[in-house]
Amino acid sequence: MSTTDIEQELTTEQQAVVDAVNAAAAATTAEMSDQEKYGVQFDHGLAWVNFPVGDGGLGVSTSLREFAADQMTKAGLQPPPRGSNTIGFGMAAPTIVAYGNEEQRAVLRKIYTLETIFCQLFSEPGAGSDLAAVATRAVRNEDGYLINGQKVWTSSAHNADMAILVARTDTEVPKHQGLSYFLLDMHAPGVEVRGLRQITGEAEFNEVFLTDVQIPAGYMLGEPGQGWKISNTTLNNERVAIGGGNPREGGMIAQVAKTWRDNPEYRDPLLHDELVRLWVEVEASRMMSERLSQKLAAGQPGPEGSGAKLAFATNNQLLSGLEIALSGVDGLRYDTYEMRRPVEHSMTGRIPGYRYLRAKGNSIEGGTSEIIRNIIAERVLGLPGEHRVDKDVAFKDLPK
Amino acid sequence: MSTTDIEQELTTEQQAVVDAVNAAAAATTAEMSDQEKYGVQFDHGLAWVNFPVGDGGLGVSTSLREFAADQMTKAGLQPPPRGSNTIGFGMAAPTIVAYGNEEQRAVLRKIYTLETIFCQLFSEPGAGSDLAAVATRAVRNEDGYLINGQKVWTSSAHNADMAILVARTDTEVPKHQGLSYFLLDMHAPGVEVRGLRQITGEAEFNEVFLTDVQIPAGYMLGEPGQGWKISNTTLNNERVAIGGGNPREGGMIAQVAKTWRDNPEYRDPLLHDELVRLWVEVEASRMMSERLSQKLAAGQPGPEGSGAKLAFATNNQLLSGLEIALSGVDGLRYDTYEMRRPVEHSMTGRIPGYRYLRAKGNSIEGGTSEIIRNIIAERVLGLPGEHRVDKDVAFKDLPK
Amino acid sequence: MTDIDLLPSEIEEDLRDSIRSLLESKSDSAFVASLYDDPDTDTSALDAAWAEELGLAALLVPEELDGAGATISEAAVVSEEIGRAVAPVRFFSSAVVATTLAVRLGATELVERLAAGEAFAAVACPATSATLDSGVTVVESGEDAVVNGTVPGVIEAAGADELIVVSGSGDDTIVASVAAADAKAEAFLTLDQSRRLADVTFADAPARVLGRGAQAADAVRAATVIGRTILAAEQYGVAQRSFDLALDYIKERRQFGRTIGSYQAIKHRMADLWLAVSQAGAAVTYAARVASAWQAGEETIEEAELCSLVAGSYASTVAVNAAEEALQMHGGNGMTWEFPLHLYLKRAKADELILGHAAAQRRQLAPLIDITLD
Amino acid sequence: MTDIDLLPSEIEEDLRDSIRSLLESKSDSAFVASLYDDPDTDTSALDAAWAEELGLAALLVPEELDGAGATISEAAVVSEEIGRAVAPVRFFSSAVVATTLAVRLGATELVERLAAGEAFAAVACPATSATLDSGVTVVESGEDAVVNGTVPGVIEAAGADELIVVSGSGDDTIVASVAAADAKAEAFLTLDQSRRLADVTFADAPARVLGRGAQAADAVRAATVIGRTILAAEQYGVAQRSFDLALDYIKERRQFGRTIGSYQAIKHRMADLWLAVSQAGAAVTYAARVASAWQAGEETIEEAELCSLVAGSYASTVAVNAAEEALQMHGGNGMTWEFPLHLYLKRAKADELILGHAAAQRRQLAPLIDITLD
Repeated sequence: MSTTDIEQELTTEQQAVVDAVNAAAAATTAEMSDQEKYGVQFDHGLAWVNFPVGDGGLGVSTSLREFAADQMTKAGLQPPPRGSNTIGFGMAAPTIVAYGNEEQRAVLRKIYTLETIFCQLFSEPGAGSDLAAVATRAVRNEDGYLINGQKVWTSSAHNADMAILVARTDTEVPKHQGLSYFLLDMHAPGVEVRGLRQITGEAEFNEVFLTDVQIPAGYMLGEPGQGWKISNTTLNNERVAIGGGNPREGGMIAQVAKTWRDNPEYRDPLLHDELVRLWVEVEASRMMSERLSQKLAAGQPGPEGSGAKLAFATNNQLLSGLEIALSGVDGLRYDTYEMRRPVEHSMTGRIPGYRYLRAKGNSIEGGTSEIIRNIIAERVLGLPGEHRVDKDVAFKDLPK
Repeated sequence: MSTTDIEQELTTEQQAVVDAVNAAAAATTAEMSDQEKYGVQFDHGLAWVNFPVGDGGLGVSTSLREFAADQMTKAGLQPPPRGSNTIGFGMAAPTIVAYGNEEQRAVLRKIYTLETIFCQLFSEPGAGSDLAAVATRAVRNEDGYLINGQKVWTSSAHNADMAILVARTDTEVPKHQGLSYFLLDMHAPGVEVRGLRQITGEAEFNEVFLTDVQIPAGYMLGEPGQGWKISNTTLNNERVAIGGGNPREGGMIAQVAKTWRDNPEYRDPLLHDELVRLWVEVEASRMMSERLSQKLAAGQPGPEGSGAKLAFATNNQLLSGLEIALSGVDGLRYDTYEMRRPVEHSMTGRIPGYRYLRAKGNSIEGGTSEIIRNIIAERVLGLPGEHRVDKDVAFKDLPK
Repeated sequence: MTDIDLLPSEIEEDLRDSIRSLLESKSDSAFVASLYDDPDTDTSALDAAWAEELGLAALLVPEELDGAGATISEAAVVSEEIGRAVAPVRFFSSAVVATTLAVRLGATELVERLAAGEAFAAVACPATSATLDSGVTVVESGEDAVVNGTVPGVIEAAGADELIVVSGSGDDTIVASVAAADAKAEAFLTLDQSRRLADVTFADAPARVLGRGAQAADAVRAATVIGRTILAAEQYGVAQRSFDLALDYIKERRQFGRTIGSYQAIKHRMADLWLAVSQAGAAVTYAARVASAWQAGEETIEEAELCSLVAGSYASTVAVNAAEEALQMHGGNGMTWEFPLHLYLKRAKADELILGHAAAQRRQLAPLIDITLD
Repeated sequence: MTDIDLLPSEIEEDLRDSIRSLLESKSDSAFVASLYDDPDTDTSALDAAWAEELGLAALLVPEELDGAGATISEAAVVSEEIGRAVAPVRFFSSAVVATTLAVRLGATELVERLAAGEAFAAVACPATSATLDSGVTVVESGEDAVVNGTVPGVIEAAGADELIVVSGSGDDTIVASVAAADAKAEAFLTLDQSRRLADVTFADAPARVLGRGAQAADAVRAATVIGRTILAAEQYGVAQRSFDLALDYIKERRQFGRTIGSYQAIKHRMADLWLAVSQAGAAVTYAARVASAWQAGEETIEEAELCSLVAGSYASTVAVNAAEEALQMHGGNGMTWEFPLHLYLKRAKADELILGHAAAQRRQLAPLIDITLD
C-alpha cells in the first residue's frame, strides 16, 4: 500500500527526495567506510527527510519518511541500524532539531553516522512515574553548570558518548518550572556508570552517578526552566509506533503455544482453557492494533496505542506465568543468575523462568500500567485528572 | 460456652436479671395477649437489659443480653420476634435510648410490644454512599418543623408507623453540620410511600415522598445540627454481627452445588473448576468469619467484618452467574417479573435468574463494595483518606 | 490470509444510521421494558419496519433471489445496533441463521417469503446448544418427513411461521422445515424478554426436507459460523452501549462533592473495561470482514470459523462484564427498573449462553489453532 | 465436625518469636540472595540453628521417640515464619514430609537421626508432582531392595543424607530408604534458589524397605496431607510478608507529591489483596488445627485432607498474586535485585507448583465435597 505506482506523477516533495537519493547514490563509492556512507546520506538530507536542510533533512513532510526509505533501498543506499543508537535516533535527534541552536545541532550528523551514541538521563530513584520530581541539581557557575545527582534506568549508559539530561536549575519555583534540559558528555570527569542488577540476575540498565560534573553553558538546550516542556517532546517521541501487520500467534504466545505442543505430559484441561483464552486475548489485541495502524494510515489517529501497551503487559505476564506450569519440573530450572550486561534482551531466547521474571517489567517500563490507565481514563474517556498537591509549591518545600 | 454453670456463683448483675425474670414470669398469665406479655417483659426491664431502668432495661452490662435471653427461655418468657420490627429493634431503639428525652423514650415500650413499627428515612436519590448529602429540608415554623423531600431504599415503609429521619435544618453550613435527626409519624398528611421496583421485577424497598409534612418540635432527637453524629450511631448499630458458626456449604454455594449435582447434563470441566474454586473461596471466607467471631468472643475485635461483606457480595455474584450456565436452557427461564411487594426476600426460594439479578444488589446495599474497600484501606490498612472537596463549603454552595 | 480492511465503509455507516434511527423511534428502552410486563405486547409494527420497510430481512439474501446481497460485515453492523438498543428484533434467528440455511439449501420459496418479511423462521435447537442440532427424530419419505420430539428453549419460536429442524451430522445430516401450525411452540417467561424462548413439541409433525447429506452439513456449518459472527456483533453492541451508559453516568453523578468518575479506582476499572470493549469491537469487525471475504470466495471457511470463535468467545464474556460493571457503577440506581441498565444485563447474560458459553467455544477453537488437549 | 479454635495459643506465639528471631539473625534477605550468586554458600550454621539448637527437626517427632511431640498447628507456625523470611531451611522436606513417613512407618533409627538434626532426608519425587510417588523401579528382597530410575527435580535432595523412595499405590505401596552415597543427586540452578532442586539417579541402588502395603499407603497419605498443610502455611507466610512489604512501601513512596498509597486504585487493590491474604491465613490456621485434631484422634483424615486441599489450593494462588502485586506496587524498584521482593516472587512461583498446582488440587478436592465432573 505504501509503494507508489511507478506510473503515477510524483509530487514536488517526492521529486525532491528522489533527486536527493540519486545524488547521494552517485556520491557513494564502494570504498567508503560505513561511516562515510552515512555521512553522504546525511549531507544529502536523507538522514531524516522531514528535518530542515542542513540538519540531515530536506524539509519535506514527515509522511515521506517511508517513501524515502523505499527509494534509498531501491538505490542501494543502506541506512545505519537504528538499534545501534536507539536513544540518539528516537529521542535525542528530534529534540535537538526542535530546540537546539546551531552549535548543538552539529551533533545530529554524528548521531546519524553512529560516531556519537546517546543515552537518556531522566529517571531518578525518586522520580519514576513522576518525572517532574527530578532532584539532580544543575548549579550555574562561571564555567557553565555543575551537575550533581543520581540517575537510574539508563540503558546503554556504559556504551554512550553523550546523554540527554534533565536537571533542576531552580528549587524556588514549583517542580515543573525549575527543570532545564542539557546535553552531557558521558566521558566527562565525575560521570560514573554502574550496572543496575534486575531480578533476572542481569543488568540491562544502569545507574549513573553525577558528581561535580562540569557542563559548558552552551550545552543547555532551550532556556532555563524549559526542561519539562522539552523532555515531554522527547518522551512523545519515545512512544513506540504500534505495529500493525503483526503475525498471528507472534511473540510470547508463540513461545507458550510451542511449550504446550512440546510438552504433552503436563497438559491439563484448566491450563488448556487458560492458554486458549490468552490466545484469544492476544489475537483480539492484535486486531485492535491492526485497526489502529489502518486508522493511522488513513490519517485518523486513534487512542488504542495506550490500550495495546496495557494489554501487552498483562498478556505477557499471564502467559509467562502459565508457561512455568506447562513445563513441569523444567519450569523451575533457571539458566543463569550471573550478573551480565546483555546487549539486548529477548523474551524468546531463554527459559520460562527468565521470561516470567522479565515480563514483570512490562507493566513498569515505558509507563506503569497504573499511569497508562490514568492516561486512558483522562485522555481517551475524558474523566477528571487526579488531585494534585504539588503544582503550586516550590520544589524545595515539597515533602520528599 | 455462654451458659453459666449452675453451680457457679452469680454476679450481682446476673442476680438482678434472674430476679427480673422471675418477677416477670410471675406477672405473666396465660390469658394475656402477646402484646400484654411483651409489655410485662418491658416493664420488668427485660426488653434490653443494658438499657436504663424505666426504658425497658435493668442498667446492666451489654454482655448480659445473651444470659438474659437464656434465662427468659428457661422461664418460658417468649420475646417478640425481632424480624417484625427490624428497624425498631436494631436502629431506632438504641438511638432513641442514647439521644431521646423522656417523652421520646416513651416510644421504646411500643417498639418492644410491636405496637409501633419503624422504618428508616436516610438515603436519598442524591445521597447514597454519601449520606451527608441529604437534601430533604426541615424548616422551623411555629408548630415545629415542615419537612419536604424524597427518601429512597426504605424497607417496610408501607407497614411502618414511625420513621427515623435525617433532614437538613441548615444549608448555610458545611454539609455534615446542617443535618438534624427526627422521629416522623408515617401516618401524617404529606407522607406518600411508593414501591421502588427493582430489576428482579418486585419492590422490596420504597420511595417515600415527604410534602409539607408537619413535625412537632418535640420530635427532634438531640440538638439541631447533631443529625450526622446521631445517624452514625444508628448506622453503627446496623452493622450485622458477623455470624460465626455458619455451616460449611451454606447459603448460595449450597444452592449452586445442588444445581450442579442435579444437572449432570450441563457439566463441563471449566464450570467444574470454577464451582470448586468458588466453593474454596466461600469456605476460606467462612473460616475468616469464624475466626472473627472467636476474636470477638475473646474480647478482641478484628477488622474482618468489612472483608466478609466484600467477599459475600463477590462470591454471591459469581456463584449466581455460574448457576445460570450450569442450568442450560432452564437457566434462562424466569418465574415472574410481576411488580410485587415481598415480605422478605430469600435467595434460595426462587429460580437461578432471580438469584443472579438479586445478587447484583449485594455489592451495593449496606455500603457499596467501593465504599467497603475505602473503609478497609483507610481503617484497617491505615492508608490516607480520599481527597475531600465538600468539607468546608456551605451545603447550598456545593455543586449538585 | 488476505489483507483485511478494518475501517468502516460508507455503506456500513449509512446502514448504521438507518437502523439506529429506526430503533430509536420504534424500540426505545421503555418499549423493551414493556415486554417484561406484557409478553404479548404487539411488535408487529417493529417487525414490519425492520424486516420489510428497511428491508433487513433480505439483507443476506443474494441479489439473484431478489435480496440485498449484502456482506456479513453489513449484517454485523445491523446486529451491533440491535445490541446497542437491546431491540426485540428477530434478525439473528430468522434473517441470519434460518435465512442462511434456506439460501444455502436452495429453498427458494422459503427464502422469498423470508426476504419479503412475510414470514419469520426459527431454527429449532435449544438456545444454549453449541450446535444447531434439534435432537429430535426425523423420518424421511422422499421430499417429505415426519418429525417427533421436544426441543426446549428455542429462540423466537413463538410467532415464527416456519420451524427449521436439523438432525444428524456429516453425511447423515437432514434439514427439514415444519409449518408453525404443525408444531406446538409454548413461549415461556425468559430472563431476557427482549429475545423470547419457547419449548417446541413436534408430534408426528409433517415436514418438508430442505436438504440432506454433505450439502446440508455444509449449510449448517455456514449458518453456525455466520450466526456466531452476527451474535458476537450484537454482544459487542450490548457491551459498548453498557460502557457508554456507565461513562455518561459517572461523569454526572456526584458523591462526596466530586463526580464519581473522578475516583481513581473507578477510572482504572473504566480504562480496563474500555480496553476489553475496544478489543471486542476489533475482533468482531475482523471476524465479520473475514466471513465476508469467505462469502466472496477470497477466504477459507476454516479461517472464518476460527475468527468467529475468537470474536464469539471474547465478546460474550466482555458483554456480561460490561453490563455488570455498568450496573455497579450506577450504584442503587442500577438496581432499579427505571434505569435501562437491567435490560442490557439480562440480554448480555442470556446471549452469553447462546451457541455455547465462552469455554465451550474455546474448546471448539482449540483444534483450529493446534492447541489440543489430547 | 469438632469446634476448631482459631486463635493462637501461647505456645505457638512463643515458637513464632523464637523462629522469627533466629531467621532474622541467621537468614536475612542478603543471605538468601547470596544463594543465587553462590549456590554453594555454606548453610550449615543455619541448619544447626533451626534443626538442632531450636530443636525443630524433632518438632513433629512424638515424645516417646524423644521428640517434641508438637502439633501440626505448631509446625504450621514455624512454616509460616519460614515463608515470611523465604528462608533456605529444609523444614518442609525433611522435618515434615520425610519425618512423618519415618515416624508412621516406625523407622526408629532414621527418626532418631533426623530428630537429632544429625541427618536430613528428602522424599524422591518430582517437586511438581501432586503425589509423593517416585516413579522408579523398586525390587524387594526381604528387608532390602534395589532401586533403579531417575527422578527429576527432587526438593532438597542435594545435601540430604537419606533419600526416601515411594513406589506403587494401595496394597502395592513400598516405601524404602536409600543412603545418599548410593544415589546421585545433581543439584541444578532453580528459579527459587531458597529451595533447591536436584535430579536424582538410582542405578542399582541398595535400599532398606521402611514399609509396604496398606500401612505404607496410609503413611504416604498422612505425609501428603500434613505436607500440604505445612506448605500452605509457608505460602501464607510468603503472601503476608509480600503484602506487608507493599503496604510499607506505598505508605512511604511519593509520586506527584502524594504517597502512592493515597491513590484510590492502589488502595482498592490493597483492600482486595488484604482480604485474600486474610482468608488464606484463616484457611491455613483452620487446616492446621483440623490436622492437629486428626493427629489427636479427634477428627477424621478425610476432614484433614479436605481442609488441606482448601488451604493448599487457595494459599498457593494468593501467594503468587501477593508477590506479583507487591512487585508492581514497588514500580521500578521491584524489578531490582537490591529490593528483597524478587525472593518472594520466586519462592511463591515455585511453591505454586509443589504438590500440584491449584487446579490439580481442586480436582483432588472435588470428590471430597461431592462436586464431581462425571
